[in-house]
Amino acid sequence: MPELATPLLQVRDLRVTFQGAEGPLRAVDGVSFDLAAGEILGIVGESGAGKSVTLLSVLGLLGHTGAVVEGSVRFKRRELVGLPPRELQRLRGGDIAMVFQDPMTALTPVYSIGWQIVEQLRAHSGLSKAASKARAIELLAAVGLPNPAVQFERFPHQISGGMRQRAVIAMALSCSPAVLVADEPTSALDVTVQAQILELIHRLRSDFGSAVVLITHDMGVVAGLADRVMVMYAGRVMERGSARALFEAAMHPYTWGLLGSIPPLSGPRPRRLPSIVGMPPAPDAMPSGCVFAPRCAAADARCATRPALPAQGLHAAACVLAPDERAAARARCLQGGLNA
Amino acid sequence: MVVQQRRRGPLAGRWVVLIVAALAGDALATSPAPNDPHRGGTLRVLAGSGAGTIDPQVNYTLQFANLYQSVYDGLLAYKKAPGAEAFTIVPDLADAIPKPDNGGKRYVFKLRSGIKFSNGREVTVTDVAASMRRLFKVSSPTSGTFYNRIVGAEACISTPTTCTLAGGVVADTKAGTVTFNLSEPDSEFMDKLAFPHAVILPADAPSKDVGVAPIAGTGPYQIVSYDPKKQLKLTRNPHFKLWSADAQPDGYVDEVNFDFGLSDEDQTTAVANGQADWKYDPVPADRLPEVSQKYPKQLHISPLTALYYLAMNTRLAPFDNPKVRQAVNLALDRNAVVKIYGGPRLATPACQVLPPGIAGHEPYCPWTKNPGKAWSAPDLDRARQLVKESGTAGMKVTVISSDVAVEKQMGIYLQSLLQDLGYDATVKSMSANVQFNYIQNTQNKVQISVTSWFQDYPAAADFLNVLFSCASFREGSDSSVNISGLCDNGLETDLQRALATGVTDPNAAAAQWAAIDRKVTDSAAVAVMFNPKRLDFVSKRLGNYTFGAQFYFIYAMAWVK
Amino acid sequence: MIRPLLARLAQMIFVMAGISVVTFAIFFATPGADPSARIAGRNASPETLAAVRLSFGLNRPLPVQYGLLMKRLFVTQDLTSFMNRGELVVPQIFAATPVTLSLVGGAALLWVGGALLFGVLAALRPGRMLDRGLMVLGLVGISMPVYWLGAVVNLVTQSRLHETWLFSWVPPLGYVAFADDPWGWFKVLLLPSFTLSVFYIGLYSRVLRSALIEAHQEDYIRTARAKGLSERRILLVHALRMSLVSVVTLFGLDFGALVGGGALLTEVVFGLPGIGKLTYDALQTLDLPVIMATVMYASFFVVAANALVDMLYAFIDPRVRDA
Amino acid sequence: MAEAAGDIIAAPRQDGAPGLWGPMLRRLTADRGALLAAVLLLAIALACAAAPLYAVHVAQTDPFHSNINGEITIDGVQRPVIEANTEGLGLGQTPIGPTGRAQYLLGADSQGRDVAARLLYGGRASLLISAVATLLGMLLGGTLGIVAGYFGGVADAVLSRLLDVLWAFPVYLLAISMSIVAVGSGLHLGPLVIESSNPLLPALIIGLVGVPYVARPMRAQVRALRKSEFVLAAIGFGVPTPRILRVDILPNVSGTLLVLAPLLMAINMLTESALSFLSIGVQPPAASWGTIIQDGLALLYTRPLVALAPGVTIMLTVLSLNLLGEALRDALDPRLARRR
Repeated sequence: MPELATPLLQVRDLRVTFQGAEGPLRAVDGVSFDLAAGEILGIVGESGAGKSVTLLSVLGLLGHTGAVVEGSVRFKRRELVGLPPRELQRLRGGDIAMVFQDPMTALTPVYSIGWQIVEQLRAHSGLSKAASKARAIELLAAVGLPNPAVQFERFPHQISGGMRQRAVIAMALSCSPAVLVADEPTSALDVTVQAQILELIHRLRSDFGSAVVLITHDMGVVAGLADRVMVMYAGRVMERGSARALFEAAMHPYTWGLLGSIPPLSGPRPRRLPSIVGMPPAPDAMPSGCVFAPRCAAADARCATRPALPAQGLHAAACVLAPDERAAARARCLQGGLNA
Repeated sequence: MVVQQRRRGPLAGRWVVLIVAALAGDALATSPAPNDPHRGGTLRVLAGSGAGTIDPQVNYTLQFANLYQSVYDGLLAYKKAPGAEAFTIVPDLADAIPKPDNGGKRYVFKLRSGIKFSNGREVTVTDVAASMRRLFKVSSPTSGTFYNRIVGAEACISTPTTCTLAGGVVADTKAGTVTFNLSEPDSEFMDKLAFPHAVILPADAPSKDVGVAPIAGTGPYQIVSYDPKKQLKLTRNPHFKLWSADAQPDGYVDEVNFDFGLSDEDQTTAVANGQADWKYDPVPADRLPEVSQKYPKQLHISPLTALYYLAMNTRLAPFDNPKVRQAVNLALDRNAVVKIYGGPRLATPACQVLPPGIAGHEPYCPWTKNPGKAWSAPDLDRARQLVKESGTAGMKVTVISSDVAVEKQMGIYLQSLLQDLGYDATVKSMSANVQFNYIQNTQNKVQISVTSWFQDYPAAADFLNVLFSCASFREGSDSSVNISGLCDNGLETDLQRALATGVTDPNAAAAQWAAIDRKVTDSAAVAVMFNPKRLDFVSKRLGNYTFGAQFYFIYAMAWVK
Repeated sequence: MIRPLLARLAQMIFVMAGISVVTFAIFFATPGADPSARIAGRNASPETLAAVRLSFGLNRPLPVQYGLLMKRLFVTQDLTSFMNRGELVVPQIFAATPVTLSLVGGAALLWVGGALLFGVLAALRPGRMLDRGLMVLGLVGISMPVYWLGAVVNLVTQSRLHETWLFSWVPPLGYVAFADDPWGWFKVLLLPSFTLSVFYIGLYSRVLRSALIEAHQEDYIRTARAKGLSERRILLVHALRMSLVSVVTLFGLDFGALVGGGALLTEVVFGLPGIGKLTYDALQTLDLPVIMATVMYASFFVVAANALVDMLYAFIDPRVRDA
Repeated sequence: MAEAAGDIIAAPRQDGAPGLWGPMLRRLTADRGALLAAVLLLAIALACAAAPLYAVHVAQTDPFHSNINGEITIDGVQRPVIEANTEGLGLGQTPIGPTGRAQYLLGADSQGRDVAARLLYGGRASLLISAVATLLGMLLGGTLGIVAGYFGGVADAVLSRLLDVLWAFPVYLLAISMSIVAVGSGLHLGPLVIESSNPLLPALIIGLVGVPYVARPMRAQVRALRKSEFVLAAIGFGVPTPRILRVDILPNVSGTLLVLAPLLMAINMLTESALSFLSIGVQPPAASWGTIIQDGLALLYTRPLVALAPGVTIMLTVLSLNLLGEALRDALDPRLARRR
């Protein structure tokens, strides 16, 4: 994945604040990352880490919640933050598409699947009715739906969850977007269908050449699919790097914790699965220094000030531990932190 | 809904009071030529609701008598002319008014030929005889009081279904004449033949109350449809040919719609806006100032001989006790009810039955503070004393009034008055379409009701005899005009005596009628309230407004073009 | 598609039967004065009482009486009113039906149109001035007695402002049949229909507004936004179509209240000779046969309308079509 | 959005307020509209309660006694209550208009009675009858709803069928049918005889007619509760039914009942005024807002205030009842009793 070509999406110091009952709540606190063309970026973290809000704010999909988005988001060198809504709206669905978690409620129940795909096509491409219909049927075939012409007329409640997610993906890709954001696309599906969808997303990159941002809390999904991974916790990026680097040489205690909680496929069955003690901090009770410090077995005085995430370098983590301290710290975390 | 129910009645030549209506732009009684520029258009008349059955020999209301004048004809008729001229009797279907012979007991009428009913059949003498028999078969309300002197009438009154009137009414088809034989002379028989109950109908008209199905008539208009809650429609009678402009002039308008269902308020507004041409029910008192300022030229006031009164059921507690009836008479504030009706220009307080202007009327008022010739003020203390003496305080009393605006208000006032006298009083207002029948029927046990009376023909008898004779009281029947149920032998003999002297010596009869008037007033069977005047509010476009004292607003003679 | 239709038809028939039994019970079986006196009403002469007892079979067991009444009402249609001397009742109802239908139809149109307009306008920017204003207006709309509003409308259009150009077109109160003069018919019905619909415009704009706002929180709206559709299109095509589904079910029930209640009062105030006015006139004279007939026919009409609306609902919501 | 929602509003905060009523009361008092409505309602109720005081001391008239020939002195000038018209043809009488003084504040009606005093007396009747009817409706409707919802099976089938019939029956026609029978000859329930002039009669009828408005939402909610785990658990433990009803069902349902009360009262007010307008509700000499409007119609074009004043008071009362109901519902739970 060539680092040099100007990245498709450049996010620098993105901050999203909501107006809570008792005052402003910072859901995304200084997130920066890049996305190159054709690349699959996995964003992983516990629920409530701000993964979805980050992407939703990029697309201006936060609705009327009165959220304030600061920082810079450049898409093909065009600044999106502060773009007039009409411009952003033209972008959505055309250049950046998004697929959501639950296929059961993602489609409008009273319109047929084909009709909804045609709607997106005509909103962006201005194709004639017949041409959009043909294109839609092509797309349905491309995502692996049996006899797509029939599916075209079907209503959402008439097909299974898996097929519905395929239809949603077909709809998202209808205008061959540069970026496809998939927000937990498989969480609501059962395992067998999950694999098919993931395999589909993997194939998309070659068939449609679109970059994919895959948001999930399932490390297994990320391991199998993502080129690069970004770990988020309490609205901040803890660590980023290639999938391989992360799984083999994770630098951040939180990543260690996440990796530790994956049940091993081989070797002895652990009596109790290791888990990270405690709960992520509530948005209005953010600790001052490193947000993970309260739950980090390797925490010490240095964590009082917020560690910065180094901008350069493929693999980096927002943690004060020097490379040499990591091995001991990791052992302590896995042993101490886990069964305390 | 509001419909005003009143008995109607003409006024004899002997009428004294100034006749000329102050404002009536009266026109000569003319009949429109075929090409008359005013001919055509539709007259729209408003009324609260229908007035019960459409059967001319059964219906006994002023509202429909006013309607029948241009739809049906009798042997004789009242002249269709403005003011008092309307009281002269003129030949209608008969070609002349015959002189009575056989000691005033026989009249022979020659029938005009060539007159057709609206169903196309020609009028014959058999129709005349059949109509007179039908009058008894449908037990017309006045069969017992007006036509009981026809030979054979008594048998017809007792068994209506088999009525033949043999010897009483003899039709001679060859000569085209009809002979009436009376059991005893009747100086007012001519009036009675000109009365709507004596109109001539086709012989094959059903011999029972037709309800809402119109019967063919001979006048310039025919009744096309009648729904007591929606509309009564008249159109021109295709077979009508003018035979006497005095008796039955042709009409100007092509169609007359009596539209029902609007409240008094909305009717007044409709006429004011020109959306309707005439309003049958009285204009509510609160609208009079506005109307009299804005549309003075569209208002016509005409004097009448009539009365508004409270009928008290002398056979039902608490009004079976004379003291209670006297208390009501004394407590009644006649100025208040005059105000409700529209003020002193439209009504004058009264205590006695005979209205001024009728032979035998001598001013008399016992039911007032310092009794004398005229009413001055109510005497509440004496009234309460009488109620205490009667021992009926606290009893439940229900007042029945129609839902005509003015009558409804009188009902509410009366309820409040009875409450003051110590009774547990309530008021029930009901559609005027049925109120008049309801208060007459003894089955409904009506204790006290608000009603009115316009005489049928110009004589004291039409007030005192018709309202208070035993013949006018029928147990459990809708046609029992003697509403208070007063049937007193002494009074009966006085009435018969006055009727008899009336034939020979009118002046002596007048004195006797005055005495009867005082006797009835003293019995307090009714509480007379006031003598009303008639106010007509017409639209701007309506021309040739003619008020005949006999049939009131003669709609046939009005034009809208 | 057929199965739900049949089920709905069966339910309709059941409810109609239920209503006829309830009505029969009220008029014939309510303890108190002997029903024949009640039915003969004001005109209680002995012969009339006997005639009533005979024709309604009051001496026979209740089910027989019920059967007789149903026959007279629907089969032979010879139910007569004793107040108006044997006037046939059912023909009056058929004569009055077009008036009520026109009034109710006009009101329904204004009601749906008004509710859509105000509901959507309010939901465009929730919480803003327009939204709050419309919602308060809606609340006022549902708080006014319809006959009082009718009186006020009459006061303004017939009297106070009748001369102004705004209301000079207002025709006299009363009814003009469509066959005679369509333009006159329209003019006569405009204000009464408006008066009758105000309550329902108020009610339904509020219901539609909250349905729209709720719909906006659904996932498919977020998908629509992600598809890059304009806010207006999302509101009108997606949110509104979905909200209509939930609103239509309420429409059926309130249509009943409109015909059975509101229309009656409006007809009385505007002098329209519909079924409502017929009931009102009968009330004035306690003419029971007429009231029995109007209550039965009006209720059947409402139940049928309900069933119709439910079937319309199946047409609007594909999910129900396959159920 | 699920994950994003999780992000924003972390675990719901417990502020220690007890059970259901604490937060609801706080939200209710915060809602300005509800406060205004409550105050207005209270003011109207108090004013009507004080009707006799007003009649005796302020208006100095008996509002039920015809006063056609009455006189009043304004600024020393003796004026008749029902004034004769002197201009033009000198025809007609018009009741005195609003004097703005203690006596005849809103003017007189056709009988010369004080409209303001009658308005207050009418209010007593209207409010009383509607309140009794609402109570009856809540009791009857509530029990019907709970029994049908909880017991299911035959009871539910029968009751819900009955409700279907009552619900489909146009409300006014049902009320008219019952009223006409009652007004005609009073109600003879065995020994108990209620004459037609007794105000309890319209209250009974309006209450009965209002039953479906309560029974249907109650039945729906109780059926849902019946299926919920904690009720099933209670039944599982063999807890006797009455106790379950009292402890588990009633408290949960009391919220709905509370919301329904003002909404039902609003509907009953309108029904009462309609029946009185049709002269089959409150019977004269008693008066209610509906009958006063009926009186007012006879003076509509000259003294419109006689009809307008009661109409406005009905509207204000019903408006505040509706406001109160809606505020209660929003304070309790936006999802509740969406019916009206």
